[in-house]
Amino acid sequence: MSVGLEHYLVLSAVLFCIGLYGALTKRNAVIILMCIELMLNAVNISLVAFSRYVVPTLLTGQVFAIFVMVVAAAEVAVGLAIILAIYRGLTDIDASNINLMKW
Amino acid sequence: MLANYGLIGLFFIIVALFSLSMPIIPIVLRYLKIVPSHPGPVKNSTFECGVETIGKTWVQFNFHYYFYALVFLAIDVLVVFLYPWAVQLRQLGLFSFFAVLVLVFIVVIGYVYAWKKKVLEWK
Amino acid sequence: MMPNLPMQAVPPDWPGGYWWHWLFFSILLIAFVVIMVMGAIWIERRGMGRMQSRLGPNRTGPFGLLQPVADAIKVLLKENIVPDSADKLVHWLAPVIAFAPVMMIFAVVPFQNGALLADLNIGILYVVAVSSVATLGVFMAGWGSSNKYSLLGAMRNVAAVVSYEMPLVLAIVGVVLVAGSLSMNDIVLAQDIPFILLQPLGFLLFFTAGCAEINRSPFDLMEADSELVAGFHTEYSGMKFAMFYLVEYAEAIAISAIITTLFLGGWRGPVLPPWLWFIVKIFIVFFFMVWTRTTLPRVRIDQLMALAWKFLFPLALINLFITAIQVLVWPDALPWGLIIVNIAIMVILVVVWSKFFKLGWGRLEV
Amino acid sequence: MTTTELMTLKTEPFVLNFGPLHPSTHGVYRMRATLDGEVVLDIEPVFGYLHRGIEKLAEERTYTGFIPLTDRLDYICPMSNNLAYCLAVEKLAGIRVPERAEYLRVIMAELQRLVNHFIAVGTFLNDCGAFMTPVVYMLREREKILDMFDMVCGQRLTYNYMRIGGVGQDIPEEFLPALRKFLGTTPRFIEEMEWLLKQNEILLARTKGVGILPRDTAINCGISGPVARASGVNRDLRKADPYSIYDRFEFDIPTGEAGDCYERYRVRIEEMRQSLRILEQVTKQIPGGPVRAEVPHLIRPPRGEAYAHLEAPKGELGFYIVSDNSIAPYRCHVRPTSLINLTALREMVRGWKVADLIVIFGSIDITMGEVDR
Amino acid sequence: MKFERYGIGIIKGMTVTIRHLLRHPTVNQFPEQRLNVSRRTRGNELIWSREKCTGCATCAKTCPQGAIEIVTATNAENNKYEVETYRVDTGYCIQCGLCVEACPYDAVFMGYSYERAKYRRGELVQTNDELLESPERPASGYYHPDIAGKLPVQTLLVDKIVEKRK
Amino acid sequence: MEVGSDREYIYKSSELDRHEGQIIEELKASAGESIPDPDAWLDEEVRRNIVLTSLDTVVNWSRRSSLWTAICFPACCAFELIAAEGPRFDLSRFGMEILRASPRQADLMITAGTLTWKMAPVVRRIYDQMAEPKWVIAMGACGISGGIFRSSYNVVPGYNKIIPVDVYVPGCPPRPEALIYGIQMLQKKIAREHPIPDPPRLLQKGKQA
Amino acid sequence: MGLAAAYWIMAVVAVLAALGVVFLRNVFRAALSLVLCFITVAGLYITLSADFLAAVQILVYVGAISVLIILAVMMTREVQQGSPANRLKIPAFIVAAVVLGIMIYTVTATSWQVASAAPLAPTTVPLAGKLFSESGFILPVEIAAMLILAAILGAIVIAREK
Ligand code: SF4
Ligand code: SF4
Ligand code: SF4
Repeated sequence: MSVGLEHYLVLSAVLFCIGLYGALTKRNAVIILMCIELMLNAVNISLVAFSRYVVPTLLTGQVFAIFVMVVAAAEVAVGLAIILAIYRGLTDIDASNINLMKW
Repeated sequence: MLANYGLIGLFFIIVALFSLSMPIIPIVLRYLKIVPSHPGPVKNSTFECGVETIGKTWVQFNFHYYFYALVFLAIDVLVVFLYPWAVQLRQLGLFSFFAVLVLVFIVVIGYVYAWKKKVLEWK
Repeated sequence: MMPNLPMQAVPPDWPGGYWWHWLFFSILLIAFVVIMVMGAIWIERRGMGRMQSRLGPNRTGPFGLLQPVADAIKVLLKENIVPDSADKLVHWLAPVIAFAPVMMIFAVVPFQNGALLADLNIGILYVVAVSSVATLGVFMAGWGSSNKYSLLGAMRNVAAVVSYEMPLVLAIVGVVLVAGSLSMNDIVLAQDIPFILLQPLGFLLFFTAGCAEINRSPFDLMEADSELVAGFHTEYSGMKFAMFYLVEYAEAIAISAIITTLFLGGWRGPVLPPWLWFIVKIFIVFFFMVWTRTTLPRVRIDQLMALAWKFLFPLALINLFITAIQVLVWPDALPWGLIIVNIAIMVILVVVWSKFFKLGWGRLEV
Repeated sequence: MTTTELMTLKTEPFVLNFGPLHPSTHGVYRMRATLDGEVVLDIEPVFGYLHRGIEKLAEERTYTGFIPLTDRLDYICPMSNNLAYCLAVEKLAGIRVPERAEYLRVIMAELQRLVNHFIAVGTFLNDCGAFMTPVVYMLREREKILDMFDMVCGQRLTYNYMRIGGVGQDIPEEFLPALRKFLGTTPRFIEEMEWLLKQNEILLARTKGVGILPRDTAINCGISGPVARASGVNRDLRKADPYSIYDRFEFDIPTGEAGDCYERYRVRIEEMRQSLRILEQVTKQIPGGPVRAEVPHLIRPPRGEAYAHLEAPKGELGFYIVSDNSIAPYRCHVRPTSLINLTALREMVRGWKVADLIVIFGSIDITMGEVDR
Repeated sequence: MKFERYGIGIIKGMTVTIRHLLRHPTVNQFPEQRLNVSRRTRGNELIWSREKCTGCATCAKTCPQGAIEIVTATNAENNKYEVETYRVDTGYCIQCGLCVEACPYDAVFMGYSYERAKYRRGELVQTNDELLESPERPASGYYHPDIAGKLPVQTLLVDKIVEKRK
Repeated sequence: MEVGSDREYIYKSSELDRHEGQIIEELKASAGESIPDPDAWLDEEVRRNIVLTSLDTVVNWSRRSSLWTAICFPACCAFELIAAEGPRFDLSRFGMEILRASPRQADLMITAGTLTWKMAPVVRRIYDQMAEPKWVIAMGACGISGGIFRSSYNVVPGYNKIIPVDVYVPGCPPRPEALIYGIQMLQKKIAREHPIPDPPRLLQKGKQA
Repeated sequence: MGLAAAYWIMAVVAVLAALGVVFLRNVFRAALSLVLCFITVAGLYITLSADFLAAVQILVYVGAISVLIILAVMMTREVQQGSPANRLKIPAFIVAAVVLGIMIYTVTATSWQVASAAPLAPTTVPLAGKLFSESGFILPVEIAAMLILAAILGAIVIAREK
């Protein structure tokens, strides 16, 4: 059976949901960040797959994927910076304990 | 084009097998008693100039390394844009040149900021 | 053309020959890397010996040529120690992960016109991408050994790789600008004038950054004997250590091959058959590395960083735009006259920029 | 994982052992270094890995029988140790040394200084990371001098050449020609060494301004030798308190200002030049005559004590001997140069990087045999 | 620290190493080529002469090591005092030469050879006849100028270098 | 962060030192007799088939042509070892210029110097941590018997109290030539070893494991 | 055929690696697992004829982002057992499963208008045109640069010591 668009989309969905599950359940902030990266990757797969199968000559999906990567990079940079900043103060990266924003 | 990547993929399989076999051969030879193996508590302990390690070995590190990685990440993303531009510069012409100039300029602001804030200095 | 190697007879797209092509090049590349590494070790030990007014190994085989073989067999049959406190899986996988990417680099290096495993369109980008994976192996080794020296070595390695990736990649962009292609084969074909002359600054940057990326002296901080015992592979013995050793030299050969391809005109050259030219050029570049290793002291980690971020990186950016302007002005082919101009630009830039930054920082108040 | 109290430490400092068997601790020195990432917060030296009880052994050896042990004190420059010990015993027993012997002693001491500085500079550069090359060149030059030592006393490292009241044997006739030849080639070699690394940017960056030892600290810690002179302490026992016949020769004492690693390196190189200068003069002036005073085989110095010191290559080396009129010293104490020079190490390295720790340590130039005794 | 010299120092250093590459190495390939060691060399084993030795044990007393062990006995036949055992433990001896210096009868010499490695600790202890002079065990000229005169001239590295550079 | 002279170490020096002292005492107590020289091979004469013998030859050739030295330089003899590594005697001819600071990668320990009791556990540990096969050359009088410091209270009378020694090189210090001669003797010894096990022995041991 | 095989291998590896990220308790290994996942995704891009993007994926994700993540892992404590789950396990699983179900249903129920044209083979050149020509995405590119700049500044400001 030849591989088609659906395959990629299903794979993307599976990866996305694994990432989602991880992001929701994990207490370690770094792991949460990793799961978010996973989700972004899943989205990228579907973007590229659409680009390949729906508009094979336009590449718009790939351009989008590049932008998603830029966003992902920015997100990781800032996210880890925040984690480290919090960690420095609290010696702890347990997301459920970070309640500085509560009042 | 995919044929080429097929070659690369197949080559990767060979390389993976080859490099995996390298640590595996001694293990096989060990069962043939050609490679000696006499593990012991001292032999398998950490080497630290002949004395016992003080404290734990997985230490939590100083994060000045992090800033370099940070700036690196940002600029790495920039480079992604530079490559297609570099290939096509002759066709794209002056417009793209200025586009990239602006692009680089924007990111360089961040770099200069990092320099000025002494982030690039090792402390 | 010179009498062709069989490899020339198999163009990459030849439909019937696909599998043959793959098999031939796979074996060839592995043999090439292993033999070149042995040659490199021999050159390093003999050359270094002679530069130190000694002889170097000369008892094993003629001129000590079999010394690397002896080392290899011995190391293969050495005991294999995994520390109890190590992260065993990571410790075990690290040399494999360090080794595989280095081998993969050679897949796109042309030995002769069209004689390469796969002429990728993104050739050089592929090289950069694949080589960045190799860092991970070092990192895993340092982390997995549960040894403080290893950890320090690995940390230094990450810092160095992270810093030197930038000038390296930007120097390549300069070459790509002139060549107008990412394919390694096309880059060689574009070098009617070797790019070392058109891009002297780029070459300087690439060579420095390349040496730093692969931990060659004077940037060999991560296995600095005099500080960190043996750096990240302190805990490795037997074949796994040999793999790191192999990786070290294979990386050096890889960087030499890339420098040859990007800057020295690859396989192009008069009289000799192309593949021989290629090998000769690789060894020349490698010899240069041995030479610097023999002569130069090691830099310190903060100086390493300063050099990358404050010297190489800005110069790489400037180089990039100068090249872009030149390419825009002379879109067809760069004239010979530019050689002198570019060398002058390089000298001026190096001298002027040297005034701008401080190489490292001194004492900290603790 | 539930603590939320603030912690002041941003990262954990960790402890790393350097030594005892570390490639660049020059023997078996051990430092427990407390690091924060790459920065050295503190070091704690651990001594005694080579404590062989030499001072105690002196009490059961005869006065002559102790000379071989002094060879093993600072094993890079045994001649100087021999000499210092002999000076002390001669002072104690009031023995006069013949003229020719004095000249021979100066020759040996100065050659020994050259040997020591070759090794010191070579290993220092090696610690900076110049892979083996400087050491190997220096070893080659050292071999030339060792040849000459071998010629006069039959050993390459543990000479046992000085005797109380002179030297062991007269030099063979081929010695002085060899020495002249050596004096002819060495200045060129030193120049070559300077070409190799003296102006090297990396070396400058690694050593200039690194590990500064302020003049006051140097004096307070009692530091001597090239390390002190690099910090601007103009004290050289050859001039300050001339022993043997050093007052007859003309030479300068190179001093530095900055007191950093580079200055120490430079001072050593300059001292080599001065040693060559002294040797030139010695070879011209050397008289004939006996080389050993008439001394009984078993010396019994009168009751009393004596301290003699000299400018060893590493600094002030002293022997303090108490005699109870028996054939063995009652008590012998060595003022070890290396140990005292090492006292300032902690002050010098704090705040520098790990790599600097090694460089600074190398620039002090110690021998563990002398530190631990 | 500024990057002052723009690499001139580096280039200078590189010229030195490359010149050494072209220069003749100073290596003495030991097992094939042998250096003539010093005529006064204090080699690894003592040489003892049974004829000259009177058994006065001065050497044993002088030795800082106690490496020499002498057992003397009166020979009943010709009523002579002679040495029964003369044992030197080369593993203890530090080649200081004090025994040679002290012997009033010139009966003990330093050895001229140095290749004396052994597989067994026990083989390092030598008694009586093993200590005598033989072609494999020549005596050195340490404190014996007469012997020194007959030994070959020492090879000097200085000579070699001077020759090569001319 | 305040790191003055009054700063507390992360560790307790006194405790560490006491612990070390304990180890030394234990070692002292256990090191009564000298470890016998591993010299059985001198008398041994084994008949083996040609394949195994030639395999042995190859393996032994490789082992003896690349003896990498572990760093163990306690005292003065080290300088003759270094001189042997140096340009005049040049151990690199035998493929030995590689000094591995990490014992994991070394084959040969040249005990260049006096061993004190404080140092003994360290050397012992390094020796234990070396990967097999490994050899030891006792260099100098100190390595053999404690040498000039034999009567000192703090010196181990010979390395063979602590680790098995394959070759003894007398001298104080031995000339570099003497050391090279000793190394060649070790190479001869290695050439006589049988690294490839006989099939019967193989089966037998396999069962045990 | 080959393409299908490649797809299936990489899909399986990617899913396993992703599961590893979530379920491995050793954070360092989880990070390595993430890297493996990134690499397989790059392989998937190649099967989708996006060669440039694959290289970029490895360059950015494997070469940079994962280094950053691993550094962050090493700078935080509790690496060995540092990935515990919170109490939301079951609700989170339900949410994820429901989302997955909906998505798979949508994907399979929709009939996608798959174009039959062959994909552009080397994508670098057309991408350059897309990104940098006057009619291309030049504005988003500059905005992306602004985003990077903001990220650098923000991260430095946040993480820098006083
Ligand atoms: S040479 Fe020295 S140690 Fe050896 S036996 Fe003679 S006096 Fe004793
Ligand atoms: S001193 Fe001379 S004569 Fe006396 S016992 Fe010793 S060797 Fe014999
Ligand atoms: S044998 Fe002699 S030279 Fe060697 S360590 Fe002992 S005292 Fe020093």
